[in-house]
Amino acid sequence: MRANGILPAVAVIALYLLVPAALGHVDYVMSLIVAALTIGGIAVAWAMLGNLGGMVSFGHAAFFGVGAYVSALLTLDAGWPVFPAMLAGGAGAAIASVVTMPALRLRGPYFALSILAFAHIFRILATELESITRGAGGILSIPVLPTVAGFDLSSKIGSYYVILTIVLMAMAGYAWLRRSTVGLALLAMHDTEDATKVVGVPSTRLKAMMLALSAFITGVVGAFNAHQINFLDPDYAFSGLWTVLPIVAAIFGGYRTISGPLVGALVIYLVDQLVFKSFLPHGHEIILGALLVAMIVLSPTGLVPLVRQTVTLVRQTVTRGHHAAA
Amino acid sequence: MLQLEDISVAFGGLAALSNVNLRVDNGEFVGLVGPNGAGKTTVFNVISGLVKPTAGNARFIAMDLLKQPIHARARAGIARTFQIPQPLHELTVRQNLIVAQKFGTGHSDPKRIDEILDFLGLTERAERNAANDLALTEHKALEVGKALATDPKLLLLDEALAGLETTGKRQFTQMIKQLHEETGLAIVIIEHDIETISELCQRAVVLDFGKVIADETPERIFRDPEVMRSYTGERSA
Amino acid sequence: MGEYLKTIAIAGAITLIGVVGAHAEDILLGTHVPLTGKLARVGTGMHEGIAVAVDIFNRDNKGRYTVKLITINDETNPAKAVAAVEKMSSQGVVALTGGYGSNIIGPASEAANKAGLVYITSGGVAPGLTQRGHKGFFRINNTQGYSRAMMGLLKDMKVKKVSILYNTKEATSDLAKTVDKDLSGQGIDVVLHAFDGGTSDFKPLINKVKLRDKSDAIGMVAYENDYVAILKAGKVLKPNVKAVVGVWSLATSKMNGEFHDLVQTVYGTSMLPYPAEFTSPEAKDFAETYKKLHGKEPDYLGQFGYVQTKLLLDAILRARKAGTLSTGGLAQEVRKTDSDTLIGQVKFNENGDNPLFSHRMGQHQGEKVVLVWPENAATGDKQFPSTPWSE
Amino acid sequence: MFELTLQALYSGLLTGTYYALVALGLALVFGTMKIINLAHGELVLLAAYVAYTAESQWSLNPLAAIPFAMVVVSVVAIAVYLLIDRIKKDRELNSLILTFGIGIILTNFVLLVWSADIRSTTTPWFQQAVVFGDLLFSSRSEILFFLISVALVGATWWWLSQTWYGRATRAVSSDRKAAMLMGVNPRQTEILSFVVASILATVAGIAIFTGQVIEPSLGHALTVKAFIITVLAGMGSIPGVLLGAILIGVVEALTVTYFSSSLQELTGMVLFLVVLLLRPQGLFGFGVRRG
Repeated sequence: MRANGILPAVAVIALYLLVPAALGHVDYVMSLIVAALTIGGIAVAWAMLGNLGGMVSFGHAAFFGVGAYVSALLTLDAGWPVFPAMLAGGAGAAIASVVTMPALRLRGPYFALSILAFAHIFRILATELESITRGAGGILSIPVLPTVAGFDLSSKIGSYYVILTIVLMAMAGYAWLRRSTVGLALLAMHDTEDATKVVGVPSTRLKAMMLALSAFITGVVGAFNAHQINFLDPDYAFSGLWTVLPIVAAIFGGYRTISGPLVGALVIYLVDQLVFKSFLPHGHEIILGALLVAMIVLSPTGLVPLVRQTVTLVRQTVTRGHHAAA
Repeated sequence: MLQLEDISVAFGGLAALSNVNLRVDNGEFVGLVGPNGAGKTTVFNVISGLVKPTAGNARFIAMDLLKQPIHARARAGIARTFQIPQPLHELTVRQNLIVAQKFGTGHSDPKRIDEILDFLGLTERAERNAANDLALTEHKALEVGKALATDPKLLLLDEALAGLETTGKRQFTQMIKQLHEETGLAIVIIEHDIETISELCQRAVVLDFGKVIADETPERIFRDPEVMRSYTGERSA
Repeated sequence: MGEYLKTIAIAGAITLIGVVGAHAEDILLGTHVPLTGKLARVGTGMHEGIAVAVDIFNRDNKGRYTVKLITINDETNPAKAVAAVEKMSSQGVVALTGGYGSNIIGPASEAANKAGLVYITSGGVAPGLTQRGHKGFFRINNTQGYSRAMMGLLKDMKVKKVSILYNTKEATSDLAKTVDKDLSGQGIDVVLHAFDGGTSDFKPLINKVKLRDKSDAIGMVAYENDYVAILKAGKVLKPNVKAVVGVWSLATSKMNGEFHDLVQTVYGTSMLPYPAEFTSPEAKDFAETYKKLHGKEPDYLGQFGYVQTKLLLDAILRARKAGTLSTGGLAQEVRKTDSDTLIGQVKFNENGDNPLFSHRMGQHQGEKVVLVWPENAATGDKQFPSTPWSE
Repeated sequence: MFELTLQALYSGLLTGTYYALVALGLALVFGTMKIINLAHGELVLLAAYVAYTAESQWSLNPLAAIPFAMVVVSVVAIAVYLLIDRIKKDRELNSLILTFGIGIILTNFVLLVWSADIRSTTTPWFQQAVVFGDLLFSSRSEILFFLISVALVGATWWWLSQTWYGRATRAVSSDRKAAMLMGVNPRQTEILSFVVASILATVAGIAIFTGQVIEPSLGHALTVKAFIITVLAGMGSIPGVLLGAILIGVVEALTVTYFSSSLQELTGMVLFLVVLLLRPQGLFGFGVRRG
């Protein structure tokens, strides 16, 4: 029990201090870590929706893209500063999620795939509504992250801190929500929705709230990506990758835990880019698919619970060993 | 307080309930009996909102019941248990009650939860996982606990006693009786056992093939040979 | 398994050559191209040309300089392209060549700019790329050059009305709109038809061209799969047009071989005829080395990859000799480029663009691709009027 | 305008029947197992690529490649089934993610083996025009697979409703335990439905290879299309698949004719959402789970 409080604190300190100290000078590794955290942010938002409310989405790219576009256009066309625009990007994604809310009435697979349909629709709209979005040509030279108190946040380390903070704040909010009564009700809805309804839980309203929250976080991450890559076009903003990778990451890490999606994203993305890619430069996504399949078949709860179980098991064995020795 | 008028339910063309009328007054204890498949649980599902009737009206206190979503009915004071216990997954016993109380009443009252736990003999089990770590009797008790935590005016018990062995059943019956006497709560119970019905209820309603075929005191009902034929005929099959 | 395994093998072989010739001075050159994803084909094609340029350079400078090429697959993903540039920068590359798709080149060259590296490409024609004020960014081709060729050919045909079918992707819609503007400026009627990349049945669209537009020619600004699907629909509906004109990836040996009947008398941009009739010594050298490395006839993608890399390597050599390679003199040397290449004259303006760039048009004629525009580069007469479905 | 509309309806009808062929296998597996196989489009694509190899390497007519492709696709489909069969908890959603992963594997497998190049048949016969009254234009491939598709929808419907195996399959889908009591082996019937779905996927793959252009990333698009049609049909309704597919085909073609080709996919998606939200049981939700 004690370890539960200390471990996250140690991890957070390591992420803020040790990682930049150890790797800050290796730009490309930092780039990969930033990209992994970006996936991690979406994965947290995706898993939150699955864990609290039992909704599986196959179209989080929709919210990512809306967040990216709103933020990019506000900074470019309305002269907004970057950070408020990023929040507005999140808000935009949350508003976009309201459009998708009729889908909440649908059961599992139907909901999952109707969100995918929304992602397609948003992509086509981003292409067609040229006067607003600048069409298929996309947007070049999106403003970079600002310099705050002399610290250039658009630098590699700067953007690392920004995305890390976004992801950790999302996780902290998620952890807080899960402990709340509303969170408990949402947690229970996953398997026993009728039973929660008959004790007075307005399940559709809570699900809608979760969807909006998940969309908001995804939108902020999308906005971050726009200001970090400084480029946007409909295909990129609404790319299926923003859906696929977070799902793989969350499933791999364990989507019913709070740290699982982030751990999954870091492991999957970094191992994929640094290891798999080097011996299978072309179809290395095949390994991601295989991992997803293996995880569902062998350990549907994911890596983090698996590791936890193993640690507990080892600990018990060790303790028992001590007793035996004594 | 509750009034069902000409309620009909059909599943894919098959009539599950036809023109059911049911009245429950304040503080009443009503038994709902009938053979398996007669539509008893469907009546509960209509009242709690899990099933939409194809025709008919329903009022609860001053409210047009059928227009209300499920959670609003719970909020208005209708609570139910499930025949197969449905503890809220992933939560502890206490958390089950916390959620029910918060959403059923709109406020939190930890003392009241301790009382309910105590009343149902679940205090020792409060921190256990509700879905995985309870015995059947405890699951049944938790079903009632969740319902009580919403501070109901009307309690619907769906075979709350089924599956319990004799001692457990006796204890449970006494507990429900005590509950009714102490709180004056209106209760409807679905139950097969004639003795239990006679002991608990002031009135019994008999359903057969989705129709109400009798609505009287238990003594008179169980003396009616026609009712008993349909009743026991099904049970021995 | 085909092409990309070969690419890896070649990349590996080049590295090996570098190791063997260890006494010569090593120069590291970086490239990132898409070897997977939607752009895998074009990325692989460009990379083949880059490999040829490196091979020729190493042969010509044997014992003195050895260029080692580092290749990273960017998977058509901007974030991965940026990481690739940063990785190669940390490995000490002197410059970067390659990149496909403006959406990839944009962020990647941004990263190169931050790292102070020269970036040369032919893989993205978005006008915005050369308007960012990067000192080290160079591009040998552009939308105008494609538009110029398409317009020139259509003007020669004296057509009055053209229906242009274009994919709503970034590069294709950009080019379609430029062509529209250019043609309208010449008094030619243009009807634009946008279509989504997923379109598989073009009959309703071709029928509109046939019955409503009644155009003299069909223009296609799209990709290989679109061309094939459009031409299939054309063969069924047989619209009464005099010519079918496309742009990139069309007048190629591959299309001629794989979709022979479908592409007959269709036009597309092409720098070389097929089979390549190489006249200049450089072109012959290129073609032979290409065949040696990849076992096939060179195509336009290889050609562009080769030219951009060759110009870069020439500049690297000049800078190295002047001793400015390590002191940031490379960009200046590239800017001095003024040479007649396999894709025509290349001379960069202050933005790093090549305003002289003008493409050529080829036509599928039997087993051949014949250059038909401009006149001074033509290797034969165009068959006109003619379409794949005319008798 | 009349001629345009007529051709649009005709094109939409033909495209629709080919969509139906793609969707049929997905609908069948859904109808019998309540599982959406998100790798279905990839199975279709796999068949198309086997036909490509048969044509380009062994000079076989694509139609003659059908038996061979059928074996390959069936083996893969059975492997998919065996993996799904290992899921213990929350089968509906876990199988969705599982088959999604298998889709990623297959797409990249195709990329590794056949490269990213586009492919299509080189047999000219398929591409020749068939014209009716100088008004309705189509290719031979389209006419051929129009007939095959209608026949297969009929055959699948007949199989499900008239044969013992078909009825057993439906029995398993409505009540697994009751079916077992009747002497039906549920795993066997489920494998059978996967094999039948593979046969349908194979024919669909050959239709695409002869009528259109294939590339490795096409599989996912096919799955999405098939799912949309299955929803329009009403999940599990076999005749509904044909009607839903034709509806999508016709609406797409009319969108091109009256509006713009770039809105084609949009109208399909919007139609899908409208039906899903307003009529979740599907437009033609008859013949589902009778009795």
